This record gives sequence, C-alpha cells and structure tokens, in this order.
Amino acid sequence: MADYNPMELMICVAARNLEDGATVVVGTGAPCAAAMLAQKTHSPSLTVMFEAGGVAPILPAMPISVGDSRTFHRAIMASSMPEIMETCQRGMVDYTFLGGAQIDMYGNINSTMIGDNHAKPKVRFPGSGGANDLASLCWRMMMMTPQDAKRFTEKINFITSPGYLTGGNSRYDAGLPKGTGPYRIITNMAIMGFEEESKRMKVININPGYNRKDIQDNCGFELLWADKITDTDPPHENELRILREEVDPQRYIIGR
Amino acid sequence: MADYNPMELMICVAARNLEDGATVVVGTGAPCAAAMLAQKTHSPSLTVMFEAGGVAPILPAMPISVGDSRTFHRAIMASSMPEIMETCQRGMVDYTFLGGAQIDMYGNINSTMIGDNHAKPKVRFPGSGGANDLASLCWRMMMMTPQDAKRFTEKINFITSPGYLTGGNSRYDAGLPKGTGPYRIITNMAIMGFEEESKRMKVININPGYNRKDIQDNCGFELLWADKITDTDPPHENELRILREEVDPQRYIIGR
Amino acid sequence: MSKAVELKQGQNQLFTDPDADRAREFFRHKSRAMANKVTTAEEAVKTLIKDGDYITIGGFGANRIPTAILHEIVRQKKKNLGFAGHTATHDFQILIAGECIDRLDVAYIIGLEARGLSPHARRAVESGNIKLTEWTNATLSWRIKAAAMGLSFLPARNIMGTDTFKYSAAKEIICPFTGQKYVAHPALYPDFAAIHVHECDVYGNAHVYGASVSDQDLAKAAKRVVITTERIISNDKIRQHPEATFIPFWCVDAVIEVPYGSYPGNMPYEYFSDEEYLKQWLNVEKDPAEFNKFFKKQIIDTKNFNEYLDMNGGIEQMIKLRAIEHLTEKK
Amino acid sequence: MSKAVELKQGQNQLFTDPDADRAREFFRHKSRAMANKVTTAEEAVKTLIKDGDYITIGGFGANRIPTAILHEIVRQKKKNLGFAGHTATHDFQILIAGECIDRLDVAYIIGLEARGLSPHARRAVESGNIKLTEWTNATLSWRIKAAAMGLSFLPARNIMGTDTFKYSAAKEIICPFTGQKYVAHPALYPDFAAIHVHECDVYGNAHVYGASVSDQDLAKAAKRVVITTERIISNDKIRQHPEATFIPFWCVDAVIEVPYGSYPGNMPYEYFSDEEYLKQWLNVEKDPAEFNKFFKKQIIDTKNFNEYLDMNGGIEQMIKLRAIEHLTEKK
Repeated sequence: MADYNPMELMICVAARNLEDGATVVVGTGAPCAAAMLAQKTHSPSLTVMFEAGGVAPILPAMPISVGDSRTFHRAIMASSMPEIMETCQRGMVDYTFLGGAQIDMYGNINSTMIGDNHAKPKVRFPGSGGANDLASLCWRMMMMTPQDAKRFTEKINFITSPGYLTGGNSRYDAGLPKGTGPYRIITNMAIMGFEEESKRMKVININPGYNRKDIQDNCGFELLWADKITDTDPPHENELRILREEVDPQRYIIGR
Repeated sequence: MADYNPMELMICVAARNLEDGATVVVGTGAPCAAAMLAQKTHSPSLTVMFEAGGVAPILPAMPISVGDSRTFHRAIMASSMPEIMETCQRGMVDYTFLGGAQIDMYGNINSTMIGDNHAKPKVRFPGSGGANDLASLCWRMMMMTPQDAKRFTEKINFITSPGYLTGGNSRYDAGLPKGTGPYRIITNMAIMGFEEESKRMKVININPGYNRKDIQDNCGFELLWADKITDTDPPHENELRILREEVDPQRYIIGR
Repeated sequence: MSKAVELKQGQNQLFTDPDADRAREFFRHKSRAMANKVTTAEEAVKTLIKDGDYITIGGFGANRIPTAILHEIVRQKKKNLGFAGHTATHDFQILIAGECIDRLDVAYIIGLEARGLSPHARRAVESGNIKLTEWTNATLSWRIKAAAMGLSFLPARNIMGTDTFKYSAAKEIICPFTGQKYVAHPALYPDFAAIHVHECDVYGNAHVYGASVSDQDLAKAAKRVVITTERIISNDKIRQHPEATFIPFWCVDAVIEVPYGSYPGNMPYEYFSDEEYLKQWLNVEKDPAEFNKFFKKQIIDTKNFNEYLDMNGGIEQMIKLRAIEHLTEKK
Repeated sequence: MSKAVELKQGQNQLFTDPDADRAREFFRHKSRAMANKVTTAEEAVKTLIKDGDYITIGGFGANRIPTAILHEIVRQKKKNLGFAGHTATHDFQILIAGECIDRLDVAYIIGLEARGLSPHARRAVESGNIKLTEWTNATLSWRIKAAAMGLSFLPARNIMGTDTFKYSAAKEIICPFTGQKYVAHPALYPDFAAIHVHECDVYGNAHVYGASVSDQDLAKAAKRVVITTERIISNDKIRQHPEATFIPFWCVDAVIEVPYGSYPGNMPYEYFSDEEYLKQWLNVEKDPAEFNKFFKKQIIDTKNFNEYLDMNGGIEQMIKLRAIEHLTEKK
C-alpha cells in the first residue's frame, strides 16, 4: 500500500467525487488540487470555476487568490463574480468545497466569528466571502477538514453558510433552492454523508487506521452510521503520483 | 427667410432642445436626424444611444434598424439592450423621442392597436418595442408628429407608452420614476409642453403660417395655452444647410 | 406601508413557467461536458424543437439572425410554437408565414422598423387566431435576464399605469426597503433559442461583435441552445482572449457552421442586410396568393440554406453586401 | 399564498440609501459630457471623497486594485468612511491601518486568501469600534448590480436561514408568481468608487482584461468614479472595438495614469503580485509598534505612488513581477 498523508488522502477522495462532465467552483488550496487531480485522472472535462470570474483555465500553478491571473490562464472565460454566482443560482454548478472553523451535525458552517456578541467578537474570521453563496446555490457542497471535537460541534457560534439548517426540510422551507445541500464531509478519519430524512451527518466510510470510537470521540455531536460502512479506498499510486508530480510539485498544499 | 418643409422645421426645433453634454436614446428617422443635427451645430458632445446597444457612434449613414451596424459604427460602445435600458432606469438618459398613432392630452401614446378588442384588433401596430420603456425611464420624452384631430384624440384606444396618465401626480403614483414625463410635442403647426399642475398639453409656440384656430381644430381635445405664446423660431439657414448637406443628403427623412 | 397600496396585475396569459426550482431541475441534468457539438440545421431542429415549444430567436429582427434555423423550422412544419417578439422583424415574418406560431409575447412584431410593416404578418395577427400577451423590449430583456440569473422574477420601473401592463402577465410589488411600487416581470425560460454568432469553436464557445441585444442572457436562459456561426474557430483562439467569450460552451447544445447565416439580415462587420430583397418580401406579401408562391419557392421547396443563398445571388451578392457593410460599395 | 408566510429581516444597519428615485436625482445632474478628465490621485481624492462617504474599491483585494488612490485616502486622512468589504484584502488592510473606516459591509475582510490573516486588521475589527453588517460576495455583487440597474433591490436565493442573514440588513419577500420565498438585497449606491484598469482614454472609456469581478456594475452604481489606468490610450483605440468597452465615459469623473498601479497586487497580463512584500506586511503587523513605523514609512510619509514604487524596488522589481506573471521568471 502506498504511503500518504491525511491531506493527500482527503484530496484523492474529494477528486473521486468529481465526475467527468461536472462543474465545480473551487477556492485556493486543497479544493483546487482535488479538481486538478480529477481532471488529470478520470474527469478530463470537469469544468473548474473561480468566484471572481475565471472558468476552465489551464492552471499553470496553484492560484494564491481566487481572482489572480492563474485562475483565467488560457481559460475558456474570464467573466465576473455575478456571472459565476448566477450560473450557480441557475442550477448549472454541481459541486463546491467549503472550509470553516466550525461545522454542526446538519453541515452548517461557521467562518465568521467565535463568541456570542457579533458587534465585538472574541475571534473574528474573514466572513462568508462567497461561501454562503456557493453553499446556498450549488447542488452539492463538500468539505475537506481535519476532524476534532472543537471543529465538529453541537452548536456553532454563527451559521455563516447553510447546511441543512435544523434538518428535515428546514433548508428548503427557508427558501434555499430545492435539492441542494451538503454532500460529503471528508476528514482525516472518515467520510460522512447526510441521512436522507433527518439530514444529520452520517459516517459512510472509515479511513485506514481509525475506528468508530476515534471518529465519535473527535466529534462534538452524535454521529449517525450508515448501515453498511466500508473502509475508505486509500489513495492509489497513480493518484499520488499525479498529485505529487503534476498537481502540487512544490508541496504547497500536500506538504501542510 | 429660408424655405423649408414641415419635417425640416420639426427636426430643427427638436435638435435645439438637445443641449450639449446631454444623453438621448433615438430611433431611426427624424429623431436620429435631430440628434445628428444637434451634434453638428450646438451640441458636439451630445451622446446618442440606440436601444439595441450602440452608443455614441460616428454615424456614416442613416440607420435602417436601431440595431444595425451603423448604430455602433466607430462607436464608444456596442453594448446590449438591458445595458441601455438600465442606463435609462438609473437616470442617466435625458431625452428620448417617440412616435405613435394616437396621443392624448396627457401625452399618453398608442402604438399597439386600433379597436376595442385586444385579442382581435381592428388594426394592429407593432406594439411598444422600446417605446414604453423609454417613455417610462428617460427624463424627458419628445415627439415629432404631423398634427390632426384623429391622432391628437380625447381617448386613445390603448396606452402603449405612458405620458402623464390621467394627469396630476398619477404618473408617479403609478410607480413610474419621479420627475420623468413628456416634455415637448413638436408638430407641423405648433410646439406643445405640459402644464405643471394638471399635466395637460399646452401650446407654447406657434409655427409660421398657423394660428390658434388651426391648432385647436386639428386637435381632438381641448388644448391649454401658455400665458405668453411666441412664434416658433423657424429653421435657420445654417441648420437647413447642415441638415440637407450633412445629415440627410439623400433626403430619406426630410424628403418625406 | 405596503398594506395600503392596491397591487395590480396584468390580465393576459403567462405562456411559460417562471418557477426557478423547476428550471434548476432541468439545468441540473443538462450536459456540461465540453464535447464536439457540430451538426446540421436539419438535425438540430429535428432533435431540439418539438411542437408546442416556446422558442426565442437571437439578434434583432434583421440583424444577426439565425436564418438557417428559421427556414428549417418552417420546412419541418413545427407547429403551435410560443414566441418572444423581442423586436422580431424578419424572423417573425418567416415563422408567421410558416404558420408555426400560436402564441406570442409581444414587444415589437409585424414591423420591419424603417422598412415598414409586413402585410402578411399583420393579417395573421389581426385574424385573432394567435394569443397575444403584451410586453416591451426592456421587459422581455429583463424577463430573459431573470431566467439567466436563476430567478423567477425581476423588479423594474416601466409599464406601470399603461395598457401595456394591463394586457401583460406582470404583477405589481412593493420594494420592502423603500415602499416604492415596482412591476415584477416573470422570468422567461424558453424551451429553445437559436443565436447566430461571428465565430465559435466546436464546443460552442462563441464570439459576437457589435450590439449584443439580449443574447448573452438568452443563451443562459434557454433550456436548449443552437448556435449558427459564420465560421468555426479553434478552441485555442477562445483561450487566447478569455474575456471575449460571449457565450460559454455549457449553454450550447448544437453548433452549425453557416457562412452568411444572417442573410438577408445584417451581420455586423461582415455584410449588410439585403434591402432590395427585404423590400421584395414586403411588396409580394400584399397579394396572399403571390406571397404563397414566393414563400414556397424561397423556403419550403428549398433544400437548405446554401441553396437559398444561391437562389438569391450567391457569393457574388454576398460580396456586394460586404461592400455595403464596409461602406466601400460603388454607387 | 404569501399571507401565511412570516417574512424575516436582518437586524443590522443598512449604511447606504437604496432609494432609486433619490439616486436618479443625483444621476440626473451628473455630467455626461465627454470631456478630458485627466488629473492626479491627490486632486481626485481631495475633490471626490469627503469624510463620512461610503466608498468601494474595484478589483479583488490584491488583484487589479487602485493602490495609488488607497494610499492617497490614507495620506489625506479621510475619516469615518463606510466601506464594502467585497473580498477586500490588501485594500482593506491599507484603509483599516489608516483608520479611515468606521462602518463595514462585510463579505470577506481581514484575510488575504491563501496568504493568511492580517493581524492588524483583525485587531481593529475585534475592537468593537467598527460597525459591521454581514453580507456575502454574491450579495454585495447583486447589491451593486441592483444600483447599476437603477433599482432599490434585487431578489436572490442565498443567505436565507443563516446568521449571515440575521446580521445583514436584507429582507425576505415572496415571488408574486410562484409564492417562493426570496431574499431582497438592498441596492448599494456608493458615494465613491476607485477602479484600476488596463487602459482608458482621457474621457474614461476603459478596457479591462481578465476576471472583472463586479467592476462593470460598480462603475455604474457609484455616484463618483475614479479610474486609475496602466496607460492612457487614444479615443480612436476605443472606437476600433466598441464591444470591448468595459466602462463608458459617462460613469467616470476622473482619470489618472498610474503605471504599475495595482502594485503590490496582481495586474492580469501585466505583472504578478509581490508576494514577498505582502508577506512582509503580514509579518510586521504582528508587532503594532513595528507596524506603525512600517506603515508611516511606506505610505504616510511617502509623497506619491511613484516614490512608493521606487522604495520597493522600482522598475527593476516590476520587471521581475512581469516575468512571474508571464511564467518566464528564472528560478
């Protein structure tokens, strides 16, 4: 079996979820690497979009900003932020990736603040940026994140970006587009989906080296468990080679 | 005094109303000629726009269509219909010209149909096109038209484009932008404005060769009269020369 | 504040579904693969339009119109189509003569701008056999833009207080911030759109030059999109100027190379409209029997667009129209 | 249908007036003359921004930003400005260090994307001395677009159900056609916008290459607009490609020629961002006293943008950044 680190595993798993012919809005870092890896393996016609306007570039290097020159290098289109967001709103974008400081059992994400006073936060983060928009409007939201009980928490301090809100149909009752929502949460320990009715987070794969107890101990809320939980298929040699040699040769992302 | 025909007079009068530095959306024909004449006389920096997207062209010939190549020949911008209409809606367009089959005392205009059954009209015209939009959204609407009692009528069959609706504040109460409305109706016989309170059509200048009776006899509703009615300043030789030699040398418009 | 105001609504029929979630459900399953989409007008019309569809035509009546698709719709006898009359001139004239249309969102129909009115189109509309709902050019632009944005409506400040509103299917709403009355225009998601462009690659990434009317929004709003193009270019040319991409591939279902494809209309920077030919149409339309013969010969009995071009002067005539476009014709 | 639904609204402050009629009244009197508008950054900031104004910055944080204007705002000690944090990174970092801002529409602040967070900006925002209203990137784009369209609001389908909505000043509305719940975003008509472009003529007709973010809408939405440009070009160049005009002259109040004007940010096709320099900022910010010295030297005590460039490597450094942009740097 190949040797790999948790970031490499998460990127490989994420890439496998991006099928050929799909569209994905990515940020800098791991999501961009996952999309590039998918393109170089099973999804040559995966369309990558950046929220500042770049679409389907031939990426010569990892972007530092989702609006820098790399994001529209020899691209199909260098458009605008409303153009990308409206393409999402129209239902033409399949996937997006989000990050965040906290996530709850319904996949709601906090990237705004820690504390209980919005006017004077204990810790302030950048805020939504495009995260809420992409979480609201793309069909399927995914996340790659290290897992611990502070990050995976019962009650997040601020819902920056919508998951399934309070579960059930609450997301659609709130007015968000029907059929959208969190799809996969990919951690160093496991891969989670969401239970169809309750919309609660549910473990579907366990990563090599971890067990149920590790996963639940590193989660601040009660996880659901799929009927048939399988082991995560670890990164293949082919995936690792392309990731290391072609996608991120300088190890900006996988070296973290 | 120079010799001229009614169309030449109307175009010269219209042109004088387009001050330097203003913006105007024009159609084909006489409005386009008036704008060109204004540019070549007192308003070199009058910005001419066409509803299909052309802005500030150097017109090499009279356009046949408000979307043909002439309307953006060496233009500042070849944009879109929403771009032009939104520029109007934002309050950046000062003037427009409309035509129509019927007009009433409040400057409401019919270019849709004659008859009383919309589903099966006696006579069908093209409809609003951009007329309603420009009448709704530009600051000041003007019209050049031959005057007769069938065209200037008490009750028009269909309000395609808004004038002052039923007068007073009704136009703004209906939701249309404040301060907009019909400004000058230029006919072969007279020049009309609108009374400030009632918003009824009011004669302000009488063209050479006509008197009050002619004007009222050729109008299907009761006209108001300005306190001081002056004679229309007839076309100047300079205006006629430029109109005939530079604006419309083939007499497409002034030859009608 | 909003409670006291009576909100009006237009009384005529809304011909298309403005629901954004149902549109999203369609777009969810529309292919976004960057695949070679080159086909023929015949095949595209056969597979992408069915009787009863609501269709839209890009360009501006007799400027940058996809004539080959219009002819093919007539030849394949597509019936009961809905149509957006968004400054529709020669495009409408063809479809109405082909008896393809049974319901119309009207902004501008039956006229050909400075060229005058179409006697045949006028007879057809005055017959009362076609359902009409009134709109305006800006309104249809905004209805299409609402769909392009993935919404079910957009607010605007036109048409209120007029009969254009009364015979529309618009509704008044109140701005929740200012209490100001607005008109809400329902999103228009057409089943089909055909757009003629200057150049595109085999995937449908297109360049357009000159006034763009509503075509960028239209390409996004329509469920199925056919592009006819003066010429197919390499994907590399698209990637050289990514800011110039007018329509991206994922909007496009079919690409057809049709040189002189806007004839008899104007194609900016390429060729001017054939004004003699358009005058001939308007003239022959005065006599219904004569017009039937003319229409049959010009369109129905013509094999394809190239045969139609040849019948009307072929390359020689195109060279003349190019000279008029470039203001270099000898008079 | 709409009666049964409880419509929520965000509880935070709306910092700008969304009223379209009042905006129209301003635009009615804004000059549309095609006049020579070339001036200096000093003069433009002096005459076009006053204390208390609400301002917006084009580009995307450290991509295509009007650095010369940002520095000048700091040097002229403009105070109590409102600011749209629409992926604001280095632009925000400068203005917040200059103590120019007292209220913020937040989408993305205090971060510099993959480069990390700004310690100083974070301290300033966590102090509680700056009023914050939450939005998102799309929301600020649409708020600007609503203004560009001459409206007081636009409907959208994001932010509902979240705390981002709760701490915004948005309101829910119902689509009159479908009964679907939407969020209404209030139009954002800024008092001032500064946008850096690749080239423009003396009248302000501008070309921009690469991702355009929200700048076309911003140029229309703002009451006063300053353009800094890599180079001034002839009006003739604008007229050669009228479809390429990114901002038309009537939106623009002042034009300033500032080569390398986005430094230390990226200018697409011209030069890449100076990553070493941006890292230095983030690093020196850790110590407030050190940062004060750094900021004073770099900006406050610097005469103008050219002096700033010289201090940071001048033309030689620009040549290096150009090579990085073009992927031709020697490693």
